[in-house]
Amino acid sequence: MIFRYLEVFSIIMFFICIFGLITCNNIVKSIIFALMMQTAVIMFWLTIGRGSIPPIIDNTALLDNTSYIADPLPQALMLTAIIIGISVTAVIITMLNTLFRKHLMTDWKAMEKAEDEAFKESLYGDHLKD
Amino acid sequence: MDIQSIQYLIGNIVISIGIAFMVFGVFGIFLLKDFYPRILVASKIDTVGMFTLIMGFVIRHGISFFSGKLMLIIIIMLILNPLVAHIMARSAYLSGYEVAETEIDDGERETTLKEN
Amino acid sequence: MEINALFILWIISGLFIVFESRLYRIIIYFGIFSLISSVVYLFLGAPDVAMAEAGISAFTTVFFIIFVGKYYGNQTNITREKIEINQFFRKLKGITLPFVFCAGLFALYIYTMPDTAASTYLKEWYLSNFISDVGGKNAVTAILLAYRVYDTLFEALILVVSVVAVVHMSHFSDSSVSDGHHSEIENSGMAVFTLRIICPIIVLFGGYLVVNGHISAGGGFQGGLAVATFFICRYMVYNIYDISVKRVMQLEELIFLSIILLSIIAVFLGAAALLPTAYLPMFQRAYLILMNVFIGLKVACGFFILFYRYIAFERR
Amino acid sequence: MIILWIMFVMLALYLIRVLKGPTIWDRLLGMNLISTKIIVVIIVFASLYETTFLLDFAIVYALMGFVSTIFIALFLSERKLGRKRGKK
Repeated sequence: MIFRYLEVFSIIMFFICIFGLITCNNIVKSIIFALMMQTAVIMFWLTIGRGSIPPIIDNTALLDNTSYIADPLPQALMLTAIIIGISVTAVIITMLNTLFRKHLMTDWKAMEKAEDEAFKESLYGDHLKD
Repeated sequence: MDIQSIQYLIGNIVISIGIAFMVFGVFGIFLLKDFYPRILVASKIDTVGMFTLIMGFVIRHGISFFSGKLMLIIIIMLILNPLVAHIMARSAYLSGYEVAETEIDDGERETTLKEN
Repeated sequence: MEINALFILWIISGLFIVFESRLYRIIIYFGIFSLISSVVYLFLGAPDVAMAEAGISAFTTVFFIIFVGKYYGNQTNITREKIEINQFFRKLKGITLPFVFCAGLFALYIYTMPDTAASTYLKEWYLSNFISDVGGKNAVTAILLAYRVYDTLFEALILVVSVVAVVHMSHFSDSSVSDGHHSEIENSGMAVFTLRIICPIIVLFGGYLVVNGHISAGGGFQGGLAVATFFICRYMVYNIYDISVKRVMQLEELIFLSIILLSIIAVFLGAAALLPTAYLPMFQRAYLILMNVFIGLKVACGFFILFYRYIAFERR
Repeated sequence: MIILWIMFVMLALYLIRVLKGPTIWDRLLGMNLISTKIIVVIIVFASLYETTFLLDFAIVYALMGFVSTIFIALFLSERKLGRKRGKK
């Protein structure tokens, strides 16, 4: 029986991030938890394909025993995932910034309330004025 | 005793001196009670410790490609470590850390030490 | 054995963020978290991913600190958001704690099961064939640039789209910056002098990473990130907005088109087998280096535009 | 090997400093110290296994780690400056 304990660390981290996402009030904090969840998932993939030698083959004698070499495929996939993550994060912060200019707050519930009031005013604004 | 074992011995001694410097830095960080002495001790001792430790590794490896890259790291660290300490101390000073009862950016009310 | 200690430090630095409610602190903790996670990547045998994460962490902290600086700048209108202890434990009593425990137990149950011999067929195939198929010594670069070019193309496309989205979704939709306008940040003379020494080293090192990408660790993305950090340092030295974003965007789109053209040409050349086999390694090397250089330039342009938009517009 | 464990203990101590530090600059100082300790860990690993390419990572951490630290410090100082100017 093999106890694959290294993967458990990243799973624990993933659930810690879910816990943080449930309990946090702040939008910036929840963006950061989403980024941390991404990091935990990347860590999980890399721990599955881990090895003591990185997949850089200097001499072909290394190829006789491939069990010590790390798996190159998850690394290539995760490299693309990281770049996509940062570019999505940049867009998210820009959207948050436009919201922040409007309401001057980063709290989920207060923001929701303010958005609802703004929406109601845009719908029934004329009747309320009368 | 051939040359390599002497190299290893000297290298180990220099590395342990560097480690000792770093441990002093840890003591300084935990014992001092104000930010300015803390950053003074941390930056100075850490720079010296890094320099000595990497020089120990250079001595261990002799003249090779490995130690050439280590020398590059030494140059970068010698330039950058004091710079970071300087900018941090400057930012603390400009934000009015010395003045008592200022509101720090952290969102807390802070009071600096009155004693000297 | 060392890796367990690093993993435990990783989880502790992640736990810091959960129990903190002030934004500056959260950003510093997040910087530490991504530093430690990139070291763990390195020791798991994934040097390319570690290098990318190390570069990314600098940019995430820069983006977040720009927003949070603005947040505390407009402090007068903000009610402080602090999680009170009672409120926190009320939340703990709810559904979350049992949920987290059940999830943890589930994870433990799965990973104490006997190992069901994961298939290593693809790994062995890639490792044994990539030297003759693609050339170079780095298997990750071979997969990124040859076996899975479509992934890389769409990833580059997403970077282009995100740059366009950042420009057009922001409150300041016009992309013109007043030329030669000084910013408010003031640096000391000593810092400027030292940063001037460091800047060329950063560019040289980025170029080294890009050109050596197929032989050792590194590649287009990592080198591009290093070149993009040069622009941050340049901003800190000169304090001036003097590059027009529009031209850099045009340059980026042009480079993106040339990446697509280059990969299509390479695919058709390889399919037709027009080349004599004696010259094949030379062409392979030329293809890898050119692709890396183009991707590096594109990533550098993209991150330069993102940084510039944030520092010039979103900070106001 | 002993150096590695000493470095890990020091990393943990600096994490405590970061958690405990009364001001924001103490936390920044801790972040800077952690990045330098990580460079030492990488150098020790490269020396143990005689792999030269690991040293590239030490250079990357040295060059990238300082950028975020300096940027945070600049932003912390900039806010106060802006306020003073606004009052004038």
